[in-house]
Amino acid sequence: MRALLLKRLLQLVAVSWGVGTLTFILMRSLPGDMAYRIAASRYGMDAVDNRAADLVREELGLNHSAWSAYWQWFTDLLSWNLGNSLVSGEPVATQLWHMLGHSVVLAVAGILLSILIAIPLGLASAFKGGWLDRSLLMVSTTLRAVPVFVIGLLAIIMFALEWNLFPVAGFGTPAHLVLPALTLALSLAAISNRVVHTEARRVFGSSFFEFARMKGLSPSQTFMHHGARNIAVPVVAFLGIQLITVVEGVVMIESLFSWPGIGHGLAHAIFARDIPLIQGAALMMGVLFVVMNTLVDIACHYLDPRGGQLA
Amino acid sequence: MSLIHIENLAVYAGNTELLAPISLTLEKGQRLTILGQTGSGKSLLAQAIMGNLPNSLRTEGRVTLFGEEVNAKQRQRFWGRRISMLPQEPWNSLDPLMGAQQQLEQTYRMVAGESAANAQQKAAYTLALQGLQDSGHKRVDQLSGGMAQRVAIACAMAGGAPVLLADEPTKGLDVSRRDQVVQQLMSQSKQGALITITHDVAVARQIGGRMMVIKSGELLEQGNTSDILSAPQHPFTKALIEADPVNWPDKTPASSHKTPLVEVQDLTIGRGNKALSKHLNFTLHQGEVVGVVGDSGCGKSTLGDTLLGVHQAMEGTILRHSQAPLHQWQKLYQDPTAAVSRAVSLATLLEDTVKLHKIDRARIAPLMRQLGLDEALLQRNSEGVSGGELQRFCMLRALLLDPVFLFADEPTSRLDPITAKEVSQLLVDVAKQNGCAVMLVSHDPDLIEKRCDRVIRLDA
Amino acid sequence: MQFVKATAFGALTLFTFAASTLQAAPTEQNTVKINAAFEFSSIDPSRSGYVFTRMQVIETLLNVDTQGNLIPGLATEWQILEQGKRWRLSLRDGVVFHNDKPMTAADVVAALNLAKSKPGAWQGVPVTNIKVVDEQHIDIELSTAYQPLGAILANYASAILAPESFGADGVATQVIGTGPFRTYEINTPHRLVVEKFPQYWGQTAQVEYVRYLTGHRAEARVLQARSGQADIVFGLDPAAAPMLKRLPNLSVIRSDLPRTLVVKVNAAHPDMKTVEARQALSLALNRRGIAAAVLRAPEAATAQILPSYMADWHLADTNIEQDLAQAKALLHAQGWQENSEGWLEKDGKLFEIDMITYADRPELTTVATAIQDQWRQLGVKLNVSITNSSAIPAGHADNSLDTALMARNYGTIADPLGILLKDLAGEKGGDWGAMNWDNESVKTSLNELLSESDANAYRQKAQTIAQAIYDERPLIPVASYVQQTAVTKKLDGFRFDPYERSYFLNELSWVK
Amino acid sequence: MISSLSRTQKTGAGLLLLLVAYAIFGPMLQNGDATAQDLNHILTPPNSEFWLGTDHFGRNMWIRLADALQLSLMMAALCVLTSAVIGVTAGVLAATGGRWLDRGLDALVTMILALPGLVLVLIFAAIVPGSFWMLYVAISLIQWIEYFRVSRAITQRLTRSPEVQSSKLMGFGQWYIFRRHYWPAIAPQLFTIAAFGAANAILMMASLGFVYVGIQPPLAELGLMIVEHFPYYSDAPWLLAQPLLLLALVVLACHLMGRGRTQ
Repeated sequence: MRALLLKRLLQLVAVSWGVGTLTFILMRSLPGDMAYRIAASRYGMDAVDNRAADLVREELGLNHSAWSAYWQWFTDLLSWNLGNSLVSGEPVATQLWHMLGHSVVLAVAGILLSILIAIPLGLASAFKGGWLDRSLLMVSTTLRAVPVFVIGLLAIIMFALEWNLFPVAGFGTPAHLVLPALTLALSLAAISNRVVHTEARRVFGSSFFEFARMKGLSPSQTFMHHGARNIAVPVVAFLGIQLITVVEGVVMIESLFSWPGIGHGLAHAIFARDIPLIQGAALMMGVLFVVMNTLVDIACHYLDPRGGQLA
Repeated sequence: MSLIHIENLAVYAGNTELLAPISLTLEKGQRLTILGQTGSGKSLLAQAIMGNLPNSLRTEGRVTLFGEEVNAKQRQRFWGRRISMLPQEPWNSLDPLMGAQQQLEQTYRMVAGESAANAQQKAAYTLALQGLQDSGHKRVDQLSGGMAQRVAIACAMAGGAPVLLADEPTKGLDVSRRDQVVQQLMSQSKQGALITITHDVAVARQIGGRMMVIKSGELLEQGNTSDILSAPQHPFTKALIEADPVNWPDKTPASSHKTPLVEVQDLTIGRGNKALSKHLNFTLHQGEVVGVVGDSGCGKSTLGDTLLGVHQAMEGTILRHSQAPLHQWQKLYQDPTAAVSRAVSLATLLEDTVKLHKIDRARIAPLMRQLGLDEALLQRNSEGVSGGELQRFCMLRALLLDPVFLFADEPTSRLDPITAKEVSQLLVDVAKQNGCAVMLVSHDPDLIEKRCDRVIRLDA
Repeated sequence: MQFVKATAFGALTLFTFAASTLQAAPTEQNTVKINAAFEFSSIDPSRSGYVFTRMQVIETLLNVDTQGNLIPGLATEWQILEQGKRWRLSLRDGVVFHNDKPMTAADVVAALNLAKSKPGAWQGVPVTNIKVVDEQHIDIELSTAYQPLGAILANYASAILAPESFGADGVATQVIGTGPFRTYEINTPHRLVVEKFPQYWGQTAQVEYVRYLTGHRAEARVLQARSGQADIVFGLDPAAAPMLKRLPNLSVIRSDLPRTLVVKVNAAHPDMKTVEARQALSLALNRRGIAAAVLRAPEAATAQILPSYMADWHLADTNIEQDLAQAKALLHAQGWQENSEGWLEKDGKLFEIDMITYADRPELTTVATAIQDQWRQLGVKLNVSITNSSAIPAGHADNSLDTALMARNYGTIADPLGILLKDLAGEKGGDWGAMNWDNESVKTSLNELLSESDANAYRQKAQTIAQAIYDERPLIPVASYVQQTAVTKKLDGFRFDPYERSYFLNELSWVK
Repeated sequence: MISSLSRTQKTGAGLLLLLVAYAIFGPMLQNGDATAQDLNHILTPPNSEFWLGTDHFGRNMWIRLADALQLSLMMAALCVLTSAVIGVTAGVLAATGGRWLDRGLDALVTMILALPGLVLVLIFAAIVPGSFWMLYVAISLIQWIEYFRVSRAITQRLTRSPEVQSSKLMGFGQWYIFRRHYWPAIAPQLFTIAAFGAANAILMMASLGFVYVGIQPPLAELGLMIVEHFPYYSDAPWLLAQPLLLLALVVLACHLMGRGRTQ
């Protein structure tokens, strides 16, 4: 276990440095003058002019060489300081913390809801099969066939407009969280419920399941002691992989429901060329990715020790 | 009161008959062996009795257990408690994530209704009885085939079921493990009844009791095991009995071999950094057939691979006295389907070899006749032919390269007895004609005895 | 077992997050919810003061009435002395900041000096000194007469905040103003909640709380209006107007703004340097089609950059009809021939130009797409690129801009002189105005107007300037800007400010 | 290999063929082109003259949808082709090449995975706003990883198999071993990934339209159309439904093609 943590720590450092540098290079290769873009975000889109852009350029030292800006960022990073946002001047860390808070709540709510939807449906369709299985397959395929913002739009039209149950957008009260989380959950569950179905079907048909029945265990005992855990192993592994795609959904949903998360903030930062914020956000996502990956690996190893030494 | 009474039990897929109607009765303490080749429908009979046929098949006929006629659904109540079945591959039938002892305990607790403490104590005792006392915590992937089989049997019997159905209990085990499992089965079912399904005549001989011989779903012969084994009526039964290496004719003494091919001095072989066998000294001569015997895990395969240069020798030297190029040192594999690409027809594969080494095509036809391979076979790919035919195709390919050395790694262990006898005979004869030295590896000492000029015994 | 633990953990986070944000005070009933497109990335008045003036938290010395005339704000009256070089303002008494401290002359001077030092409205204003005369009066001294100073004093950047709101570096850390509302909760860049300020000098508000939320996407704002979760929604997408009008719970208010959809043309561009070429491009526009089908406001079509109620600058007879044949004739005269695919070509080069626009205002992308097709019928290949609004001033600075479609606001007050000076009188024109337009007479007469006091001389010069702009088309107007606002029927007394300075929240009241 | 498609795959293939036929031959059946506007006939419902009606600029939707479908299919095909070629070559090389090559490629993959796909595409799309080719590069950059992982896993398993050992003993070279052993094992898996890869490429491009980073006017693209037509969902619901349905159908076709026997 310690070997894994050490290795992942190294990976963490490598990823944070790598991602930060990758975004820096990419952002610096973007066309358009950064000073103007930042001035536009600062002073409003109609009020930006040369004077404002020149002022911004001096204030932020944008005419210094790219290399010195990178070096500045790197030395700050070593002292745990992510630098300040070019647009709002606030430290990137606080802004990210605020945005990250909202994104994590949305992601956690979405993932939990998707698990609550996918697992029961997946198991039921594997166990009963027949019409339930076919209809679930049809619904899942349709949900997978549309981009996540379309699911969001339809959810708004149905829940928020026709039945007026939930607010259309914004944040603050838990009611605001329902539609975004539901949209994310549906887009995730559409895939994960079929994975649960396939794994459950595999386990129900496996010879160790049958032999457990042969030994005299009742169907429910067999499922509890042998089925559940054997299904859980590949499903947890899949959820681990799915975590990566969660971010894509989050960016779309945040922009549709104007949810002040990291995805949405990042999209704006890219337009406004707020490089420190983008580096900070990408770094945060890279760190989250490595941490999540490690947690999933540990969970998988705990569930299925056969996976050999925890590499 | 009979434990099991079956009348005209038959199995159908749709309306094609997979198993012809069979009737049998089993009293307390009796033992029945069902003998037949793989794929002759004997497993279907076991599943039909047990009541767990795949739902795509249907049965006819009546099954009466302990005096009570029960259909498939009702029989589920008896599972584990009154009747228990031991499936073919034990290493697949144990929960891959749970320790052996834990699974045994669980059966005691939930099926036999023991208290947790009792179950734990009983499980430890049963495992110790099997000599598995220190591998209780191990999972299936950490157990050998034999150990897994013994745990599976213990689990099957933990529910106290008097009647035990064992489906190919000795498949894939080497000789010493096989006898151990048979003893365990017979002792467990003393007070109940035992139905054993096997293709191995030696197992049937040890179990005794009554026997039925089945071929492609038909019951050919039934009676006392000793009577049938000594005087088989049906020609198929005769062939099956003769296929047991013990009954093979003795080997004619080989002519002397003089010219050495490869000389091995103080060789230590191993895989990774674990040494398997040390201080090996022998000389292999041209045209000589040498057998290698030993328990599984003693390095039989590794020895062959080291001679071929696939593995590095850990210590000692291998002297090759022949300048034959690399491709004339060939290998036959235990599982031919894993050694031949499924993507293309056998003809294409043959064509590849011929083109690569510019072999004279005229030599193919006579060799194919000798190996009993007909032309039409080549159009199919490796999955479209039987195991025996595929092994003979591999021999064809190897022989076309005029090999000086052929390492045969248990070439017949996956084949059914009759085919195994033919293929092993063919291998030795053809190699001798082409002056090719053969190293034959097997876990069956009788087979080696009857086929090889000389035997090397490896001990772990 | 693991799943039970996971769901418990999830529920726990949800609950703690919810509890922390449930405010006791503002509830559904006593809060007016406003939704608009503009984010405020900081609380400093020079940067996003417009949000705080609209939400009536901070006020300016001078205000503007609906006709665009300057009216008293925090200053009761103002005199222009020494030929426009000294402005004396007399301050209103009884004005109290939100921290209950009275507003003194020193506070006003400090606030103005700070505003002067920051970029934005105060640029280029020839101010030499701002000083306290006595408790009721302050003086602004200028090096030369500067007629648009009034407009600048009415601009949000010159709002008067209490000295305590500013940090050491002069940037505001909190917003302590004098308006009828005071800040209750600020979450930049998305949300602002303000509460009623009882000690306001003017008409106190009838509504307890007002919440401002940024709605980035045009369709999200439409949904806010339709679902009734926002009481007032500004910046509605014209496409959604007909659908909203059919709803019983809200009314859609259309108001004309002194903002014009204008095509900025680089007059030094080889293909567009001649007046005839620009005339042709203007004639090819189907302004009636765009106004009716895209903006859903048929009467918005216009060929002049300034609205009709800026009488001095408005020309009587201008032609807005599309005349493709005449446009093609003009270009043929310039030597352009139509090639096989229908594009105009001259000595091997296509008439191919780029148009920059930005997606923050929903109408811009759709109007640009319409123009693209209409110029295609003329034979001009237009590549539209939707990027950030700052690309327009950047393109102006490095001369890389061909054309740009923008929504230019010409009227912070009735007289657009200040804006026109910025847009036309600059050395290369103006970031948001003309570009490389070599018409010296317009520049000189604009500067003369700065000190022109005789009304009809002023009007006569204004007419000649307007005529020159219309004839030579450095800026090709397309349509005047129409703002659609959805207001719930639960509220009474909503008034739309064409100059977008205030939401007049203190005049709002719940319908009983 | 084609004959061995399951029933679901056949329906998928049929649906895809239908869509490709519409994309190619659709525009020929009506005159005019996807960008010609007629501001007097906006939002006209489908009638004899305009089979699928006109959009909010009066453009002929029948031709516009065909153009958009052409764009999506081309993006899908290009992305799948590039990412498959890069992914498989890298995968096989990683499995058969030296230890350092394997670790190097692995580090690169972790790096790319660490940065969520969409963020990478957003940045790339901002490099050359609205260019189809930059989107194609970005999407392929993300998708090759899936092919890399699968082909590396299969090749690693096969290098140790008797099949390959026997061919090596018989003196066959690396290229023969790839053609006869690795490729036949990788190809069926590839088919499934390619089908889902195509679908994801189309969905990704559509999602980019949603955040105004994707294609620039007047080019027709399904995701951008859904966003543009959303305000008319109550005046002209059929206008919003068309791109939505078409996008769903093309992605559904890809998923069915990919489903085959596995799920």
